[in-house]
Amino acid sequence: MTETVLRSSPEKRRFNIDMRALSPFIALIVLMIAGALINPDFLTASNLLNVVTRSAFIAIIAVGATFVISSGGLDLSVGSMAALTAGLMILTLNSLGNADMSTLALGMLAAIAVSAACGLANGLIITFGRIEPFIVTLGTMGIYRSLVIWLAAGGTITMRNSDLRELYRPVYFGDIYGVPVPIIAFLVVAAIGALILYRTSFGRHVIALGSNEDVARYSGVPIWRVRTLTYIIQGICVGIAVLVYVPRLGSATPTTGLLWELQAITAVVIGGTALKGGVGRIWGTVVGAVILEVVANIMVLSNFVSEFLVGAVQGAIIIIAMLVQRSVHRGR
Amino acid sequence: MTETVLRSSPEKRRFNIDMRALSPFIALIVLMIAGALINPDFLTASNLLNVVTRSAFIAIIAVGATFVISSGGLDLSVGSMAALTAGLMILTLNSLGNADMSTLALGMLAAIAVSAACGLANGLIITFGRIEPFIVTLGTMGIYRSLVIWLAAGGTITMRNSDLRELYRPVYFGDIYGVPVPIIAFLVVAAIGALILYRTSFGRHVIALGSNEDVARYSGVPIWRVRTLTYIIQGICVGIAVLVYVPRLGSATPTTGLLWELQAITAVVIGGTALKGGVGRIWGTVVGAVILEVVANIMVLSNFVSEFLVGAVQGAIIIIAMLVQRSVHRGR
Amino acid sequence: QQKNVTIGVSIPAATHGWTGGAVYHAQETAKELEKMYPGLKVIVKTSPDGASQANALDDLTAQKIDALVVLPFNSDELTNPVREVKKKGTLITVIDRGLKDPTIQDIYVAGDNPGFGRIAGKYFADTLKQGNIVVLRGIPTVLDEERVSNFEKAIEGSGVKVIDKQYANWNRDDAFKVMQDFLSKHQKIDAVWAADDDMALGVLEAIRQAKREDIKFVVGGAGMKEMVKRVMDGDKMIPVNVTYPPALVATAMHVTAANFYTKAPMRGTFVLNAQLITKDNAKDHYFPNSPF
Amino acid sequence: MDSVLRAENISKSFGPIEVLSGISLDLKPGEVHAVIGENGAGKSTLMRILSGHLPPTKGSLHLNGQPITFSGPVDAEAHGIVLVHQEILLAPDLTVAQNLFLGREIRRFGFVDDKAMRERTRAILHELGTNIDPDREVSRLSIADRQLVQIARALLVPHKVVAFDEPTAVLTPIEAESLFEIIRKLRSQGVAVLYISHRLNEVKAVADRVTVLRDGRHIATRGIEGLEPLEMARLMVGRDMSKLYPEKPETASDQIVLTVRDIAVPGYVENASFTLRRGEILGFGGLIGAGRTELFEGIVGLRSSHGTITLDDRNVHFGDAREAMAAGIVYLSEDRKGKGLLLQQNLRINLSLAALDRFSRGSFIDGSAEEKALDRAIKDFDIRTRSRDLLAGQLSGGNQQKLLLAKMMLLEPRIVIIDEPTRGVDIGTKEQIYRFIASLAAEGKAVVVISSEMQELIGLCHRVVVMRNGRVAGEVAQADLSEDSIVYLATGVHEERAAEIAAGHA
Ligand SMILES: Nc1ncnc2c1ncn2[C@@H]1O[C@H](COP(=O)(O)OP(=O)(O)OP(=O)(O)O)[C@@H](O)[C@H]1O
Ligand SMILES: Nc1ncnc2c1ncn2[C@@H]1O[C@H](COP(=O)(O)OP(=O)(O)OP(=O)(O)O)[C@@H](O)[C@H]1O
Ligand SMILES: O[C@@H]1[C@@H](O)[C@H](O)OC[C@H]1O
Ligand SMILES: [Mg+2]
Ligand SMILES: [Mg+2]
Repeated sequence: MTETVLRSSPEKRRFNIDMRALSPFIALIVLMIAGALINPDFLTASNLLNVVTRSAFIAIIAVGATFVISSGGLDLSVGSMAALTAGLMILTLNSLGNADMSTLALGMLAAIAVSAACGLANGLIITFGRIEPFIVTLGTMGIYRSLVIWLAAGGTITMRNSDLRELYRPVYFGDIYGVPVPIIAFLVVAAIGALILYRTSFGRHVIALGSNEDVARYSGVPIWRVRTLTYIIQGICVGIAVLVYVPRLGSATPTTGLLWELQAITAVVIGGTALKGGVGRIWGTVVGAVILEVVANIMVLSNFVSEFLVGAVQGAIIIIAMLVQRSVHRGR
Repeated sequence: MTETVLRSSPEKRRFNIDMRALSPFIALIVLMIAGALINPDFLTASNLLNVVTRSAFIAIIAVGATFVISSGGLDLSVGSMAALTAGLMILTLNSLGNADMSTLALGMLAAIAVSAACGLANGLIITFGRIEPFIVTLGTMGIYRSLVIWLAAGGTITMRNSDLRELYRPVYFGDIYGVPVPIIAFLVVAAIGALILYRTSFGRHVIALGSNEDVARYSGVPIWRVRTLTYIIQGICVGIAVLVYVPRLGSATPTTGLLWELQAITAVVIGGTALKGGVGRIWGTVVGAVILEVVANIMVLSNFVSEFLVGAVQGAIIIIAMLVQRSVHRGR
Repeated sequence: QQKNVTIGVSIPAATHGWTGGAVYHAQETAKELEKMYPGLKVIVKTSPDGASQANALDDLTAQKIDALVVLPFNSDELTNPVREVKKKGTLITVIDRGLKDPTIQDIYVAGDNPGFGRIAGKYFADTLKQGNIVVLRGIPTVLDEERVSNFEKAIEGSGVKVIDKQYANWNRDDAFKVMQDFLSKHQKIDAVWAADDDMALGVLEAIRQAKREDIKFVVGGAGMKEMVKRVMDGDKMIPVNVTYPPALVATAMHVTAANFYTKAPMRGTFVLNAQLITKDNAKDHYFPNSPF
Repeated sequence: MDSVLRAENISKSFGPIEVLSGISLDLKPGEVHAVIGENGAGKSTLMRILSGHLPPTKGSLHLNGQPITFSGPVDAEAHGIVLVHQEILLAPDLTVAQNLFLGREIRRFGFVDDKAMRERTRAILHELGTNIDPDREVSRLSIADRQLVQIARALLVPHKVVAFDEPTAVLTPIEAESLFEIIRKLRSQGVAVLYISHRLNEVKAVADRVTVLRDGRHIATRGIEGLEPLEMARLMVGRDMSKLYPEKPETASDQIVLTVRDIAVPGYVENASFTLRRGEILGFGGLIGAGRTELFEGIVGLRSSHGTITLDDRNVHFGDAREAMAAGIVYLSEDRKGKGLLLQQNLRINLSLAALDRFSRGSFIDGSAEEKALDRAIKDFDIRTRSRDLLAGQLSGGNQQKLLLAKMMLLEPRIVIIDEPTRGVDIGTKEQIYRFIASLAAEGKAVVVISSEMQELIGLCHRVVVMRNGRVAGEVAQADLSEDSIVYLATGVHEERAAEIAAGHA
């Protein structure tokens, strides 16, 4: 009996760890089985591709949120930031006016610049003002949202040049070897995010900061820089999400991105990242975003829930999905 | 020479503590001065009474949120819970049908019972399911909201008996020696809240739980009971807020209580309670709720902000109010 | 022999009074139509925002629908997603908020937002002639903007002046607060346009509390039954209302179903003009059993 | 005499790792029973089992001869068994009095009676020889003060068995002496005391019997008569421990590497000045609260400070620890749990955190280099871990200290400041750390050792600077190093009087 003591130990623990990381996937699978039972159309390739494609915006934003949250922060402004970025991007495209690649590239650049700047603003106020991120980003959420309303004068900001729209369309609707572009975008963002979080000193510093700020400080981690950078990364992710979003609906409105912050945070938490910081699971986050979209999809595909009660069923499913996850790694 | 061995400086500390507790008040005063400068009508008794009266719902709910948050929890469902409670209360009143005190009393009892039950549900799922409160209450937020919409069949739940409405009206519009009833209600709730949080073992346990759960457990604090109770208290506070809310417009709609959770949490944080738990400031919370309402009031009273930009200015003011607070206790 | 047809209905979620009414009518009409036409299946889906509505359209098409009845969240955003559905050969019925590209729709059941603002504005100009009014607008959206700008156009040149306006989000509580503040801020207000009956109710409560006598009347809109009743009863404070019935969803669904089950193909535009409800015609607009 | 608490054949495994095997121990009323052993031997684990914090995997407990299982620490407390943990387990946001009475508040008319609790807290702390303000938040106390609060908390309940897990590691000798008084009083009242310490002289002074553990096994239980510290060390380590302190290396040069002039850390330190030479081991002594920690945190940029710091003839000012590290100065915090290690992360991540740049290839961290460094650290610093996948928080206390040392040494600093280097470290490891410090000096590095252990300062340092009340009280040259000279400077009075003051009989 004793000989097993040391030898089996690493495997066993690995296994445990893996269960935690795996549990969002298991919840997703359970959900998919439920979906298939409710409506056979659920499992068609086209439906599944649709669902995953749609989850791209939130998934990309949530990758950024994983950085912020695992460093112990929070960003409530992402939805408004997305609206503002989309608005300014469209205005840039409209003012440039041409329907060519370079116009598009400039517009995209502008989008990323705007969202990165918004992230920077969040980061600086939080680090230098030393105010709870909750309050700061609640404040900037109002600010960014209002700016869109103001830019749109209460109405809509729409891409005017329809040729440009056609040129831009494939970024949402196109595919590469059958894989829709948004899916590729979000896989790439997640892969880069994972690389940064798990393989660079910066990523290590993010986790250290979220685990224990004092220890990080005493270890020479440049706290302020790291914290500000997490918000900039969040901003850039919002920018990328907008790049994929704009070709889909072609306009920005005062209600664009409403409640995306809640969805992004939910995706992160479902994915296994703790709100208190110190843990970050990029792939879990991505699965979390897909879960949210699958739940919404099942709601549309199912036909026995009164429309008034959809929200209730959706809420219940999310709680149940978390219970499934819990029971998967109960052992720990 | 005793000081050789111990060099603590209690005086210095007292002062610090007081500054922290005072800082929301100072932010409020700064804000009121700003308000007076912007529009002299701001300082009229009727305007100030209006504003404080209006802050009653959020203040009362936020007193409950102070318990939840200082124990390290979070409740996003309060807004929906308020709507559901209001809806069920009105339905009860309508079905009883009479316009007398006992009907009213029964309705009120029903309201408190419903909201306490909602709180209990939150608490039980969180403690026994061991799921992040963020997710659980996001789920129940959807559930409670949907139930109102369903009960109202999309429309509005309105008090039908107009005599009963008249009987009930003074609970919002009446006053006692010139002090509006809602203000009295929220002062009483805050006073009881403060008594419970600061003067009972339960309150002590709430703070201990938020400060360090392990320590609380080892010390024999009944973790589960305490945690569940904080959510029940939150529920009861929502119920009380509803008692004051219903006589105002006599109805519950699908938008009743929308975003109240955000406002309640903001009030708590502005009041100096940390989101990570372990600190609870009831009076700060109450001031926080008033600050929120004052900011909104100033926005309407001022003449130079376009309605498109109200949200931006509001966001900025809240951030600035926090910076003012910070600078007050910079010493630390 | 029975003909199998599936109609998908996509409308905004029941987030407030009017949309709640719309969902109610959609669900009721669905049941009614399925009973009326054996073989017909109606799937009603609601969405809380533009992007989700685009998703819901995808998902409805996945269920192979023959016709789509859609009340777009927003004209600009939903134009392309609806076009995608159209490409699959689906019959398209658009309600209320039109699409940017009218060629997409086969049937258009128009609500009239510009008219909604214009008629109210005209009433103020004609009745009040002279005076200061305040405006409570809805949620920042295109249709809100259409209503308000047309209202303002309609009072242009008259002696009626808008001295203040704020968003109150089609919400009673917000309207109550904004109105309280308007009353503190302005010593004399002659009338109020609340652009929606939910908001008008909050406004009335605030006025009652302040015991102010200067305000001559309040005009809401959308024909909520309580308000229509007050017009009918001759309430001085609520002299008129402007229609904007959520029941236009029902109309659109009926027309669409008829396209499949009656001989005459239904194509074209059905305009439900915004109408002024006055004491005289109020009983035609009073439906005590509707939830809205 | 009958035993009050008896453990029979206790084994404990965490997952597949067995950390205790077949331990038996019996505890008699009115005895002080010391448990000693190397870091990681399983002392704390055993204590946790005896006090209901952990269930044993095998074996049984007997209370007054009756078999018993505890459902948890609260249950054990109800049976009169209390444990003073090695780590600080207090709610940081509550005040001292609130912590003392947490879970057993005194009530009057349904409400907490703060006044009564405050008075009792004051009294108990007074008995322990300290005047900590009962209304102070625990997060604002020094570690030593927290430890005293923790002891006070344990003594508050009626008890038959009190276990102290390294209570004196963070205390100065004067405070330790008050604790021994308490322990003797407990013994005279018939209470059984379990006592863990790496300070073998203390064990000799207070214990009646000694149990030695090694690698989770029971090695011996002996009466204290005739058991000298040297023999205890041999039993623990398994080899002779004749010489604890290494030869002091020559102070190689007169070359001054660091000059600190008139530095002030607001609220803590005023006008502190000293110099540090190449190849020197400079000690810093003083009572708790003298401001040594704060002085050096100020110097390395972890606190705001002003004054002149000259490094190799250049005036410097560090804005944060990173800048100090870049200049070759590292500071190892005394608070290894709060400021030294990420308890929720594994050993590898902790080890490389401060020196990540050294593990980066291009933009990325070289995981295999990290693994190699961990292997080396485990070997060089003798970190006893039965699985290298553990989280830092799962290491035994002493091994955490070693990990912290290893982590900071990866920076290859020129000037090393170690705050309480051997706190909670076993005697064998102590010797290793001392040798390590001496070798650093021999290599020409400069080392500052802040220590509350007088013997350590005397045995290890070339020179000792003593602080009192936030100021430098004086300096003791190598030739004059003695406990008395340090204590005199630290207190301003001679030793006996200092003890009286500390005990509050001033
Ligand atoms: N939760 C845990 N999971 C895995 N291993 C653990 C856990 N807790 C303790 N250990 C291991 O158990 C062994 C004994 O630890 P323990 O804390 O009892 O040692 P100790 O004798 O108190 O040492 P020290 O003198 O350093 O405090 C160590 O190897 C430690 O790493
Ligand atoms: N977080 C804090 N806030 C306020 N005061 C503190 C805090 N931490 C420590 N102190 C106080 O600062 C003084 C110095 O602290 P500290 O005990 O760390 O000094 P020291 O000389 O390093 O002693 P030692 O190293 O023996 O603990 C003490 O009076 C202590 O109570
Ligand atoms: O939701 C809106 C409603 O409140 C308004 O009155 O009419 C148009 C609707 O879209
Ligand atoms: Mg130990
Ligand atoms: Mg110190």
